Amino acid sequence: MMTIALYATIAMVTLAALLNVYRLIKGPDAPDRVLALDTLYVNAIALIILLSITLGTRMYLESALLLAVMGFVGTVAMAKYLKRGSVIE
Amino acid sequence: MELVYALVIGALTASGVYLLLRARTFPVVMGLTLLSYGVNLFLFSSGRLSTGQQPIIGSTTAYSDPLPQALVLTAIVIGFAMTAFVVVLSLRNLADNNDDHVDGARPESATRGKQDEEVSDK
Amino acid sequence: MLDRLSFPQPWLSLILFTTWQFLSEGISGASVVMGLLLAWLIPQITRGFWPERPAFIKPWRMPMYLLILLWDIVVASFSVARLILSPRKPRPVFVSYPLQVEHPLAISILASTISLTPGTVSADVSDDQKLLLIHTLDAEDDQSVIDAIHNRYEKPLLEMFR
Amino acid sequence: MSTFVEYAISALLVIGGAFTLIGAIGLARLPDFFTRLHGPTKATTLGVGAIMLSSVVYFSSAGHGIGISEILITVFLLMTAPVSANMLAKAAMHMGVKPMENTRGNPWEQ
Amino acid sequence: MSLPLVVLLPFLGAIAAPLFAQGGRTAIAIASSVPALIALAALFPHWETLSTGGTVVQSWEWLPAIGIAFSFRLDGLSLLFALLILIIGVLIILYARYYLKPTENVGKFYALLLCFKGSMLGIVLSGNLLLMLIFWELTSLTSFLLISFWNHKQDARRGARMALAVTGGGGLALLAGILIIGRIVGSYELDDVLAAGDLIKAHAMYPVALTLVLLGAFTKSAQFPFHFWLPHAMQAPTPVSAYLHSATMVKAGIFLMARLYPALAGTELWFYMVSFTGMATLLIGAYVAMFKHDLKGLLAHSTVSHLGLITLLFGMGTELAAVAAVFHVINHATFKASLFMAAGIIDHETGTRDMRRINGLWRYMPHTATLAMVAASSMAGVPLLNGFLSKEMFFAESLQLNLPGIWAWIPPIVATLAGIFAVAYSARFIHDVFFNGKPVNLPIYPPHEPPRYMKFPVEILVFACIMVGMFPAISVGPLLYSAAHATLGGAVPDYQLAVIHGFNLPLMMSIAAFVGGLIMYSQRQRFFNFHARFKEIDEKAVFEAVVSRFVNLSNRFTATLENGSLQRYAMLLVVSVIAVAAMPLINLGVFVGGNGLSPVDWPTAIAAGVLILCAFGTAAAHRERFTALVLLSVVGLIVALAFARFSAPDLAMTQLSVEVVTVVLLMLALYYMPSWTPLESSGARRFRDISLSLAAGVGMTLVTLAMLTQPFTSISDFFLENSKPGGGGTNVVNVILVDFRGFDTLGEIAVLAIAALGIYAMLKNTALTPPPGDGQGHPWTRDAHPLMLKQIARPMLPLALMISAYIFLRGHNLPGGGFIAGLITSVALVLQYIASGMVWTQDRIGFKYHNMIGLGLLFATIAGAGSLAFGYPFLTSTFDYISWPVVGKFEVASALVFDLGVYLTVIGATLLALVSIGRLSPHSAIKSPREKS
Amino acid sequence: MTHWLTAPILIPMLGGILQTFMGYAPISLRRTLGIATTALILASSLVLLALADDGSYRIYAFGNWQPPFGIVLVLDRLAALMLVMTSVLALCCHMFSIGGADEGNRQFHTLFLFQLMGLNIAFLTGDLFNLFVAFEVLLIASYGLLMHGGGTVRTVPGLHYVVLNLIGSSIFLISVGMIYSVTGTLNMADLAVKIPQVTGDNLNIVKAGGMMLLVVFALKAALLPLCFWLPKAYAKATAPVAALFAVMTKVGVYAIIRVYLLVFGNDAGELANLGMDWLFPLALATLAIGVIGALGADNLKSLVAWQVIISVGTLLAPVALGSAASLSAALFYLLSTTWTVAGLFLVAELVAHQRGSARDRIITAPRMRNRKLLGVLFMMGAVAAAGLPPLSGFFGKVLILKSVEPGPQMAWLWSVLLIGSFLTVIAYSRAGSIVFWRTVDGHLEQPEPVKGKVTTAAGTLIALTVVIVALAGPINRYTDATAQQLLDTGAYTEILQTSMVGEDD
Ligand code: NA
Ligand code: NA
Repeated sequence: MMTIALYATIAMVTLAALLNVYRLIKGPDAPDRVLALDTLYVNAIALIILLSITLGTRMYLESALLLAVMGFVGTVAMAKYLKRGSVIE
Repeated sequence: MELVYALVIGALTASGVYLLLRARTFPVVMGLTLLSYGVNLFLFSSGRLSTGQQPIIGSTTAYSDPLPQALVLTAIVIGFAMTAFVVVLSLRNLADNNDDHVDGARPESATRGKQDEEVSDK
Repeated sequence: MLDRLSFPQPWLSLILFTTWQFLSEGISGASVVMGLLLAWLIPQITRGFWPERPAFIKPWRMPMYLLILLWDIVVASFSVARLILSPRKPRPVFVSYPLQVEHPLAISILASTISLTPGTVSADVSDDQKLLLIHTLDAEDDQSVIDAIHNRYEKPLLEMFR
Repeated sequence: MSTFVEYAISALLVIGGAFTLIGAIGLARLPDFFTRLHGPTKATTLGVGAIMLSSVVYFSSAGHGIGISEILITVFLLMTAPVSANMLAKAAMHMGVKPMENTRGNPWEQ
Repeated sequence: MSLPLVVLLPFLGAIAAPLFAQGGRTAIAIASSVPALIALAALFPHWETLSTGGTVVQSWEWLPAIGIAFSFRLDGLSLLFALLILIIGVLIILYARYYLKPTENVGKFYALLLCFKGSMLGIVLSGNLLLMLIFWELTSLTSFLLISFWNHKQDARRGARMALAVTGGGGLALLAGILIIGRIVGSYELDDVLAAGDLIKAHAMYPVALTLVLLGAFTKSAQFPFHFWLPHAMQAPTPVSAYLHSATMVKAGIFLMARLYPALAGTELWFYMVSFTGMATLLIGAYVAMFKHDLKGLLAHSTVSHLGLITLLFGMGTELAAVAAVFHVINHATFKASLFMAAGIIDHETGTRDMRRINGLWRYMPHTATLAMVAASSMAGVPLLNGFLSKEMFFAESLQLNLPGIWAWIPPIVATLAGIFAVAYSARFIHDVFFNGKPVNLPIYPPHEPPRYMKFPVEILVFACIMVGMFPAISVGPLLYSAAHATLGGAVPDYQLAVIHGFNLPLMMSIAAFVGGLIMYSQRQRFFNFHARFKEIDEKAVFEAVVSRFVNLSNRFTATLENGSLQRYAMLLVVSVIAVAAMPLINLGVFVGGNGLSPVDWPTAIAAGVLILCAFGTAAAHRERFTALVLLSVVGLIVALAFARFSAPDLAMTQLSVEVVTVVLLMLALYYMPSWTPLESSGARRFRDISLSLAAGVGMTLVTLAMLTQPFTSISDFFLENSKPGGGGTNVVNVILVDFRGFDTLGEIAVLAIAALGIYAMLKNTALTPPPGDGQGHPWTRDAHPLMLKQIARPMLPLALMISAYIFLRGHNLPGGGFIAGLITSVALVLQYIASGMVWTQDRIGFKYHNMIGLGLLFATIAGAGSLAFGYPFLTSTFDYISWPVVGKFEVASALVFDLGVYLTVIGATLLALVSIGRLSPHSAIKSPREKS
Repeated sequence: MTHWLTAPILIPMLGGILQTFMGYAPISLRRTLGIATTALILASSLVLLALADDGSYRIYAFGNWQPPFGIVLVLDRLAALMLVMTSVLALCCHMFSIGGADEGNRQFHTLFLFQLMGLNIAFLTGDLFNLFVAFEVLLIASYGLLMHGGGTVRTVPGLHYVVLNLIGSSIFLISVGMIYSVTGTLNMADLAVKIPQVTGDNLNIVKAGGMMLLVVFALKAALLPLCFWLPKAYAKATAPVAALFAVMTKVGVYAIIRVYLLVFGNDAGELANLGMDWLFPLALATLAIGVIGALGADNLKSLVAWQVIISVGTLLAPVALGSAASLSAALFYLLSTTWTVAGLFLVAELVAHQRGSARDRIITAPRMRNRKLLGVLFMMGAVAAAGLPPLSGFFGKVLILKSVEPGPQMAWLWSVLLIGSFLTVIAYSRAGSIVFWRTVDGHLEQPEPVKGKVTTAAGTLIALTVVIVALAGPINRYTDATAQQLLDTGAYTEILQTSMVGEDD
């Protein structure tokens, strides 16, 4: 039961990631791409959690935490670059 | 799995090398980054691939080879330091030559925009 | 000097201490000591980053606000999901929302709330912090959006921050 | 692990997966940048939140204790998603990204 | 001890002489003469041994590995040369006293002259071939400096360089020749080499060795076709020409042939190479001398000719010819040195050396004229003078050559022809200078006799010419015998040193030469006209042209190769790697090794697909830089996921954190750069690059595949077993980093620290103007620090610090550690910079990153050094479980201190790097108008 | 296990750390401490030389972990020789730099000392991956040093240098991965034990890895065709840095000697003498290219930079031959050429300083100050570099010439080396005659006269060429012994049996 749900979820998240990649490549504008990247990070968090559940280990949860932090900072930096140019000034 | 992994490394190497051979600093830096991704994955896999065998004693029954992981961790950090340096060097290049060509300012770059012009190999 | 040794941000220290106990997988002597140490040390290190004390007047209202918000997020997600999946084209609108809260933190909380709830995203705050630009995914008219936000979220915030 | 827990985990997983997917579909098929902004900020955040919750339930029921990491991640995502969206919206407005035709109102000058 | 002393004395004198420069020219001349006088005294006691054909060897070990020893050897031949060098040397010193002007750098001159003398003595007294070679090249170097003594003159510089190139180059050939001889004989000691003549001549390498040695000898002795340097060396001050280019240095080549005569001579090869070279040189030198209007030029070419004569004599290979050669060495040295000095006097007194202007000097300087005329007569071969004697012997020997048929006539004809020219140019020297009407437009007029003692050296030498010419047996007989004995390595043939041997064929040849020469001189105008039809080759110009042609070619060649194109260099590197790796990879028997392939799961495959897509996408979209950067980020993200997927949580976390810092860094740079790359590569270039890239990619794919499927054992079991009991941690990767291989980590944080410091230094004074707006022309927004971002950034800092602490503390046992914790803290701080700006954040961070880096490195080092106190090696870790009341049991590990060092260094370095770039921004010091304080 | 082995690493490390804290300390203090640190490094290197001269291997196991598991430092004659050579050079360069070249960058002394640390790790380490780390340490410091001194001229060459070396680092890692993936170890001694046992397709993997590693070392050593980055980078660097860089290519040479004699040496079975048949012709070609470059050089520093390439070719040819005699000859020449070239860089800088806008370009200029002193130094350096007697270069070349056995290799080596020397003589005499003698009338803005310590530093390096001649006997005995030791790989692998502290023997 749970296994099926797990695999279904993995499939859905993977598909979601693929759709994000589609947007990322298609654009058309830079903000679209950054948004897609940001979403991809969030999808990656989900994938890491799913991996942890699949493996039954908590060893990868901190990776997910870091994904959240880094994804955010990356997005913010990119957005700031797009409108302001200098990320750190 | 091994084939997929090998293809990934091949793709990273190929695209990295292609960018390394470009004439502007920024693509070259990106090429170095891609190449180092490939290299890190390669070095990592020299201990072979495994799933869920993180080398944390007690967390699992079999462990993957921890040594390449430690090596790659070192390589990542060193690679970061080097990338940072080369990025800054590119900025210096830009500042000094008012151009981001890898060979500095070239007379030809006055006519920038002229496409399909061989700039660097004259 | 004494100030140097105190807990400049008691709330922060409390949060840090509590979180640490969770992080350390079970409360033990070591985790308490370490938690106390961090709860003291981190606010000390970061004190420069909190130039002004947060102007919370009634912080106890916050949990209620958050619960409402959480519920709305769930609802929001369903409605957005429906919109996304429906073949109908959305009718988006940019709304300029007149802000009544003044504290920057309050504005940020409101803007975040708006972004997390049905069909609205805070796109920008005006320079003078009097207007909030909201992009609404699908709305009939501006005023209904403004009223809904004001009644459901800004009012409680106005009470908390004054 | 009791059947109930297993059901709960499964449900949370599927809900999470579904929302994540819906967020991505939104991102993929909504017509302009500003509408696309809505999918990830809400649906995806919730979707990942649900998956987190399933993880918390799973590991606590498996005797690993309550994982603070997942909760931290969720809180973190909820806090940051609006800011990311705000920053991206500002960037898009600055770059003059066109809203879809039938949008009423105008983005601000940046 | 006496022999090395003889060599050493001039060098000591060279050091001492300049000290006397203050005391005037006389003082320094006297000081410079002393070494020679002592040396003569030192040589004198050996005469008894030498006169009976003995040798004196004094030897000390030096470098047995090379075969070189401080070995000195005196026999008749070396004595003869040593005497020439020493005696003429003293005369030259005396002469130079008057020749040089007081304003000139007399000290340097004498020092160099003495160095040269020492080197020359070294050549003739060396008992070891390699030692001799050292002195040989030293003469090249010192003569280079002497010729260019007046280095403000272009001709002097060029002449000197030409001499150095030819003689120094010849020396290198000689070196090779000597090394071969040494290899054949097994020793470089002269005694051994001279005793091994048959062995050498029978050896397969003999032709090579001979050719190389002769190359050395011929270049030094200005033999055709290397003769051209000598006339141009005449740019030297006349004492130098007189000494080096008549008496000593050019004789070094002759000496070498004489020295190695027993070892190398007596074969057909020797005969043809040496005698034909000598013959050509003899004739060409004599011919050209005739047409030189420059007094020293005439003498120089005459010298070439006489050197050819001596060479020819050695080449003949008969014992008598060798005796004649040795004899002519003495004679030529005496008359030619005196002629050079006379020419110097004339130059000195008239201010020119052009014979077309110098006429009728007999009236002005009869004394000098007499001396010069005697010496010139000796050069011409007039009887009763020493030149006649050796020339007669030469003519006699030219008739003895056993050449087949008509060829037998060639040597005597050439000899006679050369004799005719010699008489003609000698006649010219006498007539054209001292008679032939009145002087024309002399720079110094009227000329008169030089100072008394300037003529003294000439007088001595001319006296020697006469004495030898009239009483050969008494004056020079014993010396010649002993020298000939040494040259031939034993048996000396019967020869008679008589003034005249009766009316024989050689005398006829002499008479013919004499008559022919006088006729030729009287008809000189015709010859001059004939000669003028040929374009005169200026060897110096040719040499310069060749050199500068070479330089230009080299310049262009290197400019083509070393064209300053990074693309070229990188391509060469890539091609090299592909080239060397291709062979083994092509030989791979199977691409999939013994372990086979493991199954693929779809999410991994899809992630891999996305990675590949985005990697290629980055390359394809690289011209649109921001897009490429986003694609690159996706690649980085998936790489991190891959680490997690394949059991490396620490790597995943590190990769994630590094990734975001890198992206921030790249955007910081991109701000100043064009956001778009122009299309610069041609289609062909891109095709080439794509091919190379694909080759590299395919290669890596094959290697990876082969590698991953091979069975494998490694040393890692040790780490897994000892991590907990030995290192005190369950996270084996972390224990490797801080303990098993902590030294790597120390190096790695050093790299990080140095990079940051380097970046800081590099950007210190860099000025960059950012574009006013983005790529599409939108001006940048004024909103530097958005409200929402600022509000969220602040609570994130304490939160992140706590997470850092968490990650740091658990690192030894669970995924995490100092690196990752450090990167999290850094990123949290970077967020502050992004949100609130440089000034705001900097004000609130209470430390300098430099100090933080230093502190981090210090912590790591101290943690490592702690174990030294207990006698354990650096970086030996220790850990213990301490039980405290209330607190309970917890682990204390020294490795944690090490990791703390890592943590601090990472923060300091990362932020120093980023902030250094951020500081470039023109806004960094200015608060945005939207900023509220 | 003597702690002395760590001294050449820990001394610069601590000195460097101290310097990081002292960014704003008075320059005189920084200089004093910097020089003192370098002097201590020299002293410790001399101690190690004395230790190594007994011909045994000494190891230092970091963390007290038995090799091959932990990282070990291995001291043998070669390592000690490299250490002493480097620290002598470093002391002179450091002396020179405090004449003013260290100004304008507060981190100069830090970078300088870290560079020494990296070099010394590279010479001492017995671990392949740690060698990579050492390379990175010394490279990153060298990048910083290369860019030291501001100005725009060194940016582009610096960029090229950095990018190429970064590619090189990637290749290094790939090679390490390939070798590890087959042997499962990183310790060089352990590799020497395991490589001969490799069979099948693994052989090809290791072979490819080994060859790629050779490319990396060749890049560091500036072997053809990977040498073209060097001339401009060196010629444009600040003098003391360029002089210190004289040792950088030698690190590549050292690595080739170390790794290829030990790991792929005579006893490596199927992989014995890997790559050496490539190395020999390439070395000779490098020599030839270097000579051509030297002939075409238009300034003194370029000339000397090409001399670096000449030296590399001259060094690697006998290394490729691999006999005891040729190795010994190469090591002797290594010592000589490194110091000479460094001295020439310093002299070139002094010349440039005296000649106004003409700098060190090989063109006519007004007569310079200190012409005699500089001329003598240049001439001595040139004589030594060109390999003319009586200076040390000559003995090095003679040893090399003598070491090769008759045959085609001898013909090639002799021809290229001797003709190369001949052309080098022409290049130097031409350059020297133009720079020092060919003057035009004119007035030079008189620069300050050369400072004593600067001249001393340059003079010392040049004078060392005489010292080498004087000590040629002992030095040659040492290099002979070193070559013997290098060829006896069995003795090296015994370090794996060393007992750790606290263990019973
Ligand atoms: Na909303
Ligand atoms: Na005349």
